[in-house]
Amino acid sequence: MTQYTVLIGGKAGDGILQAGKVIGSLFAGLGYHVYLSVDYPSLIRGGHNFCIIRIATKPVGAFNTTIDILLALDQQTITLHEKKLNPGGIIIYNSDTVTTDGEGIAIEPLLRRHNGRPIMGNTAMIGALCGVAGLPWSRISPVLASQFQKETELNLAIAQDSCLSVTPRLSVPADTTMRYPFFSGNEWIGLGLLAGGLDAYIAYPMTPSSGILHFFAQIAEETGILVYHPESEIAVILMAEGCAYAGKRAAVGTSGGGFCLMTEALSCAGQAEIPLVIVLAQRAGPSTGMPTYNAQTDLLFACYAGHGEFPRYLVAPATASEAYRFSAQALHIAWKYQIPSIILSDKTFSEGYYTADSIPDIISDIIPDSPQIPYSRPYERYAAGEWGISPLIHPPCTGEVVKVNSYTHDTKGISSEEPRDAIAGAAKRQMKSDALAKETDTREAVCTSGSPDSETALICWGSTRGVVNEVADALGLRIISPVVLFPFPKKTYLKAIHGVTRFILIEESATGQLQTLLLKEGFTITETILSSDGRPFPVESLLERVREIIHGQ
Amino acid sequence: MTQYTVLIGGKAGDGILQAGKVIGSLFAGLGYHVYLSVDYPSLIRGGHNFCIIRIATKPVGAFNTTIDILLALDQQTITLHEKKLNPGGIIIYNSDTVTTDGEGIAIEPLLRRHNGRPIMGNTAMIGALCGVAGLPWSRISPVLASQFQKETELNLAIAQDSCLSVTPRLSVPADTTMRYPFFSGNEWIGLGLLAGGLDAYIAYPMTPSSGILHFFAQIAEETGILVYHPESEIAVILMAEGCAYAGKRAAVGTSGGGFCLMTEALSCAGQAEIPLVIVLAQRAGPSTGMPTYNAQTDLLFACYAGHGEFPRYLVAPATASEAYRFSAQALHIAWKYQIPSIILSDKTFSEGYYTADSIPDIISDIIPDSPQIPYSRPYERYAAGEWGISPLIHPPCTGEVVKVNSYTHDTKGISSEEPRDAIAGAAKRQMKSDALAKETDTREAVCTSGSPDSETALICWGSTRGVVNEVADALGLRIISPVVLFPFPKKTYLKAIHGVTRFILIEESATGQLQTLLLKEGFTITETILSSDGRPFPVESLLERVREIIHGQ
Amino acid sequence: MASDRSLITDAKNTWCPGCGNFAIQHAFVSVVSELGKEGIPREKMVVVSGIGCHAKIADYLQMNSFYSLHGRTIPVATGIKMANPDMSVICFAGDGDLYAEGIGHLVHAAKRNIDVTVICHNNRVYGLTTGQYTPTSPYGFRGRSTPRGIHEYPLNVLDILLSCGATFIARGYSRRMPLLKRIIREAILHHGFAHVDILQICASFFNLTRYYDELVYEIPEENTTRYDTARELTEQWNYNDTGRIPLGILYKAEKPSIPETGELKEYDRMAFIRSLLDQE
Amino acid sequence: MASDRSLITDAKNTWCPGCGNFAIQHAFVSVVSELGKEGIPREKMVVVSGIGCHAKIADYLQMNSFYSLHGRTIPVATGIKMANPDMSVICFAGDGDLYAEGIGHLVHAAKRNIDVTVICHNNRVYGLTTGQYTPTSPYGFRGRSTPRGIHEYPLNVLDILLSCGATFIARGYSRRMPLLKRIIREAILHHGFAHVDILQICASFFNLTRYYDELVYEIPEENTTRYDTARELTEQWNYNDTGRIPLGILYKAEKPSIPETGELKEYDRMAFIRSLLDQE
Ligand SMILES: Cc1ncc(C[n+]2csc(CCOP(=O)(O)OP(=O)(O)O)c2C)c(N)n1
Ligand SMILES: Cc1ncc(C[n+]2csc(CCOP(=O)(O)OP(=O)(O)O)c2C)c(N)n1
Ligand code: SF4
Ligand code: SF4
Ligand SMILES: [Mg+2]
Ligand SMILES: [Mg+2]
Repeated sequence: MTQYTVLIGGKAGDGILQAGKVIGSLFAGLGYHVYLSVDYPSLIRGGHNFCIIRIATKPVGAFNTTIDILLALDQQTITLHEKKLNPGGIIIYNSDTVTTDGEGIAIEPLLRRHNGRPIMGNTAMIGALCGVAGLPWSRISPVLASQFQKETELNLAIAQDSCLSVTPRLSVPADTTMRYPFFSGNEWIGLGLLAGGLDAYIAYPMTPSSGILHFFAQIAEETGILVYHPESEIAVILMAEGCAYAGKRAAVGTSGGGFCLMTEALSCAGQAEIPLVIVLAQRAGPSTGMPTYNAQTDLLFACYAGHGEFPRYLVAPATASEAYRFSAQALHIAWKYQIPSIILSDKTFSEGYYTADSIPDIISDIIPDSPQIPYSRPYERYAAGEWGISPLIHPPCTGEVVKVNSYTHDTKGISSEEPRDAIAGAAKRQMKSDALAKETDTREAVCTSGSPDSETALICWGSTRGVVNEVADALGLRIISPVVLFPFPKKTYLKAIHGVTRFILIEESATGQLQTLLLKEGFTITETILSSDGRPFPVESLLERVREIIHGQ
Repeated sequence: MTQYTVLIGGKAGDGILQAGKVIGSLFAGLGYHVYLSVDYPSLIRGGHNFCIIRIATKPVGAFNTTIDILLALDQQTITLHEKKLNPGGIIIYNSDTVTTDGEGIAIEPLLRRHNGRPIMGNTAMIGALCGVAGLPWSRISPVLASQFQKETELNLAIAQDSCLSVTPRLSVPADTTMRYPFFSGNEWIGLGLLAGGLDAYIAYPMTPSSGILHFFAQIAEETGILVYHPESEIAVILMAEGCAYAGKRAAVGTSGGGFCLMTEALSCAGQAEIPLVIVLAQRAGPSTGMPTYNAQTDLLFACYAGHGEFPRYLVAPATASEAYRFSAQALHIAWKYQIPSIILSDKTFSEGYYTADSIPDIISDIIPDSPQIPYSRPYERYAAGEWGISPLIHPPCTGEVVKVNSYTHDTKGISSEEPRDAIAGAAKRQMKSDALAKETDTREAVCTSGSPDSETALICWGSTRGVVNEVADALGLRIISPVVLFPFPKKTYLKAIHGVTRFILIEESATGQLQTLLLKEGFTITETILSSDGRPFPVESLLERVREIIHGQ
Repeated sequence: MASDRSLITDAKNTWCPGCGNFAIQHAFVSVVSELGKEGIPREKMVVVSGIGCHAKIADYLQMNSFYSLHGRTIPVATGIKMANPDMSVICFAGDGDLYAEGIGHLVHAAKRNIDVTVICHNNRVYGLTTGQYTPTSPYGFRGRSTPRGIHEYPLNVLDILLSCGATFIARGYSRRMPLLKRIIREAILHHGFAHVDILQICASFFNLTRYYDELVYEIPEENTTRYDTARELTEQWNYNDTGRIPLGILYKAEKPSIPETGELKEYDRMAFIRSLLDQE
Repeated sequence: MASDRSLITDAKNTWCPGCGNFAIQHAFVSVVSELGKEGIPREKMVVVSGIGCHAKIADYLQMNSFYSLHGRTIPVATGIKMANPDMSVICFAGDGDLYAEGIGHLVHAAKRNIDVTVICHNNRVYGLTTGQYTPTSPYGFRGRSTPRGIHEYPLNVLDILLSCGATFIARGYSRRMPLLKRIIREAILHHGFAHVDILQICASFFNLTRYYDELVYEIPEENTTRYDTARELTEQWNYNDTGRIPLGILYKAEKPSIPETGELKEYDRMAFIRSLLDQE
């Protein structure tokens, strides 16, 4: 595989992420697979932000410890990252403020020539990158043009000036006609929800989930999606339940602290059978923790959150197309079973950017026609139905009343403390759980890749799959990575582990939470590689740790 | 064992529970072990309430399907409960309003004679019960006197009149000099917290935990306990954390819905290392469910509630003395390890009344001297310490600052996003978890009883132990009932199951939550007996179900 | 006028004898039947209730209902209204429910002037949990959590709502039936956030019949659109002292309200998605 | 007066250049040093912060601190004060933090007149989550969650607090240092619930310097104890229009406050428990 790693660094407020995105989109537009990882502390100006952009000829979802091109907007970027430069690597830097060796761009005079604003220094850096990469201006200018939707001409002029001012040092091929869509994990989730038929998105800002709110707020007008940001997460989830009651498909998004506040209403959705999608984007905890860093430590909480027992559907996508597919699926399942679905993401996935190689056809592949179940009159909201699923209608409905209830209730939805109604309610939930488990235990529920004959499997879920992929490839190991986590897809997992004798769990937690879920189903883990520093594993570090385990025993 | 079962029934508002309590206390005062179970729907007046009072010569914590004496304040009590009467059983009833056979008391004229108020009809019924039981007035009058703290003379006169007016039909022995303390599960938990050194109790009312709030509110003045009921459960737990920071030992109490709202702050206690005790009294869910009926469905939620990973101590007492001991212990552990402790109760236990045969000596048995760990200056709140425990001081402290923080932090308590601080924090929590697991895996952590040689064990936790005890006795089976649930007392449990080949889990849930915890530790369950109707098992029903399983295979 | 029986379910009513909730239910049922005749069909109404004695009304009304959580009527109602601006959404809340657990939602509902009606069964006590103080209990109130009396003054909720921007503020009393009907009717018809605080007798834990009967008076129907008059009225009684207690619509104003019912557009979602996926 | 460096930790300050938080911190540090000289030692103070840009002040102050949760300063502070009435407890909150997520606690803190001080860094935007509208953002505000502008009017928080029974209400501005010091000082010294709303410049997301500079004025120091004057002052500017903006202590009153510091008694817990266990 041909691949390049670009790192761009500077201060918060310098527009590092924006520049990274443009670079990523540029290469995605040239037919490359691209992964972008963003690292920033929780502050608004100053500090140090950087993006690593991995550009490759096959799908990627992780970064290396070494880089090929370093774009430095400030001196600190040099100090922190210079040592990662590969032999032959190139530094492109703002020569007004940074001293180092490489390709210096005098940004200030360049901008002055064009009457540009300071933030356009990024455009100059991007132009220089293209020049150094040896990309022909004729090939990149249309791709860049689509990236700068405001002040297009000005940006193009700056980029071109800068591009032509540097010496080409590489010759990155740009001859394909392919182009891959390139979005953040949050946006891929949003796109999947949109494709799945979402009507409303309600959220209170919380890193790393806010990107979904911003995405929907941006496209609300064009898509007719109702987008609202109310006073708290408690309001968020109950508004979503109100929407669902009135017949609109609603989703909400948050991170751990906000999710905590939603658990009472989650349980309400369980009792009252209100469909609902929650995106839970994990970050390093407990509590406020490190808001802009990663963790995979809310898995068991997501499985058991809310008092009492009720079915739920929990998925953790790890790639762009999984996010697209399973977000649509989560919505579909929630409405079909009238239960809450949880999409479990994490900082690395939500705020990383991914190209998708294949886009599932949501309408035909994922969401089969679910014909409205006919109901008998007078309508009873909780009437017995196949697999415990009652016909669902929404008010207004002439001559009928629709009563939903957080109390134990009879079939009409009226509160009851009768043992028979309590038993019937529990049985209904159990039937739904069973049917759900059966329906969702499909081939796609567990992603398997790597060497299918290896007796050693790397087990992982969520964003770590990106790096585990590369490690498994390098070592010839198998990968088993459940996407559906609850109800656990037992049959598919069992098939996936055929022939495996050694199970190495890789998880960004201190306790190895997937292990508890697996043990419950009768599966085992033989070793664990855990991490709690909030940073995704670079390929080389994980490789090292897996090697140690494999050779160390 | 000699035993009697008394059932008293009437409408909500008739004072059924109060009467039941007096009867229970009376027999406890005569040297009997007493268990009282209360059944009422969620309403204030009308409906049907009843208490079953089990009186025995050995410890009891369950009731039978049959009764010996039925006290009927209304006709519905006859309709609903008459069929449970044992052959030779006696009905005592208010002959003004109820028609049946047995010992009728014309309450209205009796009260008129003494100038009593209508609610004192209960006193007349109690007097009649004593008369029918053949208890000598001289023996019962001092015990009764201590029960009627208001209008003592009047109540005694009514009781005596009624007592002497009926024919003695039994001759219940009353010759011991023993007397057992008799309190509700909620009060036993309160007493344990009090003995353990509680300073403040903060709660928002929620059945079935409110009894603890009312208990502390009653004794606040005499004990100097700060008792406060604020605007919400979120306020409750954060006020408690404020108290803890300022050096006061605080506990809070709630049920599932309120606990949900506390989970964000629970996670905060985990990160900031704030000691805290939460009493979580389960009731039938999900959501509002059946507020006055039972369930054991919040076990896994309690284990994993709150985002991120942090140590917690979770206990589920099943007897009066366990509630006393482990509530004190929960407080002690919370403060020693600077972590949250959760006391997991349920409706049956919290609102049932129990005599205690032995009262552990809290001060010497449970709470060993924990000398203040010395600290070096300048004080650092999160300084490294043995087993990850930092020296804990409270402001004001001259020349020192005490900084606690919900963010990942350095040893001084200042926010940090450095990998090393994140790793150190996780390691600190892990060390505490390990030490905690070791310290709490003691003999008392798992209650074993029944036939020690039986290869079949009934596994249970919380309030079901009461009924499981009797079933195991009847069938010669072993009982294994963990009191400490998290961290799971693996060593003690392993010892307890020695020789057992068949494990029957009895749990009032639909999924058998303890099984998940056991599987995680490598233990198994062979069969489950579950229930979701919200009612505790009567002895006979459980006996039947266990028999079926044992003989059915 | 007798209650319209078709609006009542066959659920057993478990309110205590003498409870003020009966009057509230009766008044509401009358208004719903009346509005039905005037062209607002009951199908287009949804009742949202909290948790408490008051909330049982959801079980008793043969109407669309969402029996929600303690303190959470308002966000549920807001979601319903936003999803379908055609529905009339009425919250039945309790004073513990709404003014303690749920007060944050109330402030924000008034702020955004969401077009829902909130009816608070203000019995100034937690009924269903057997008698603790609430935010509107008077100074010194002895309840089960405060056997020695509270050391706090009650919230003057209507005065707060005026400050929050509510556009319809009314006070009723469970023993003044004609007024109750009128204000509930007006509240439902009001375009924007409407709040009705009903002094409701709790027969079992806090029976203030004599106190209220003596102090309440009905304000004249006019003049309710003036802000400063409204302020005088909300300040007149502070839920604590024995001043006179004004009943009626204390304030009524027009203000932009959400949701605004926009034109209905057709959206081609999949085309939009395809354009995004190709474009990037 | 230069800041007392001993009150500042060595944590790196990460507020944006030009942020109004610097002024608030400076004013507070001056007051703490001053009070220290007057016999209120810094050890007896605790700072409680929420989550947001404002909250970073907990890291920067070399003082007792509880860096709590988004929206939860008040219950934490209340717990501390109840546990130890000897401590001065000061909350540093944000407008998203306090007026959105935490508004319920604020209303109830004012109600119970708990003796704590709340200082709201009211930049009228969510700073740390990069620029969404808050409850005090003006009508039409465009933020990242509302790119087409909000259709809600802001909450007039000081007017609400007056209705809630707050006994000390003040407004400051991050560009009026002497006043800032005076009101923070008075707020801390006030016996009962004290609220200080500070119009704080957010240099990155909502820089209202010019608007404020033009409209603010300082009210005279006298007269702040009259309720109706206070009402006029809180109504004068509604956080939306371009009326004049009064700065200063808008209201100050005396009312019973909790906790009341009672006499210290000795309790024999174990004797009490024994008596219960024997008696029953
Ligand atoms: C989150 C939560 N906390 C507490 C409760 C328990 N609870 C049920 S009803 C109630 C009080 C109801 O009081 P109020 O709202 O005044 O209604 P009322 O019964 O007086 O009509 C409480 C605290 C609950 N159901 N949910
Ligand atoms: C429960 C919860 N929800 C959301 C967040 C995310 N969050 C962190 S800071 C913040 C906004 C802060 O705005 P504000 O309180 O106005 O403070 P500022 O940054 O403007 O000082 C939010 C929403 C959180 N930490 N916790
Ligand atoms: S307790 Fe009070 S509010 Fe509840 S039903 Fe009885 S009288 Fe009505
Ligand atoms: S974002 Fe605004 S409030 Fe936050 S530090 Fe920057 S200027 Fe200050
Ligand atoms: Mg009430
Ligand atoms: Mg702000």
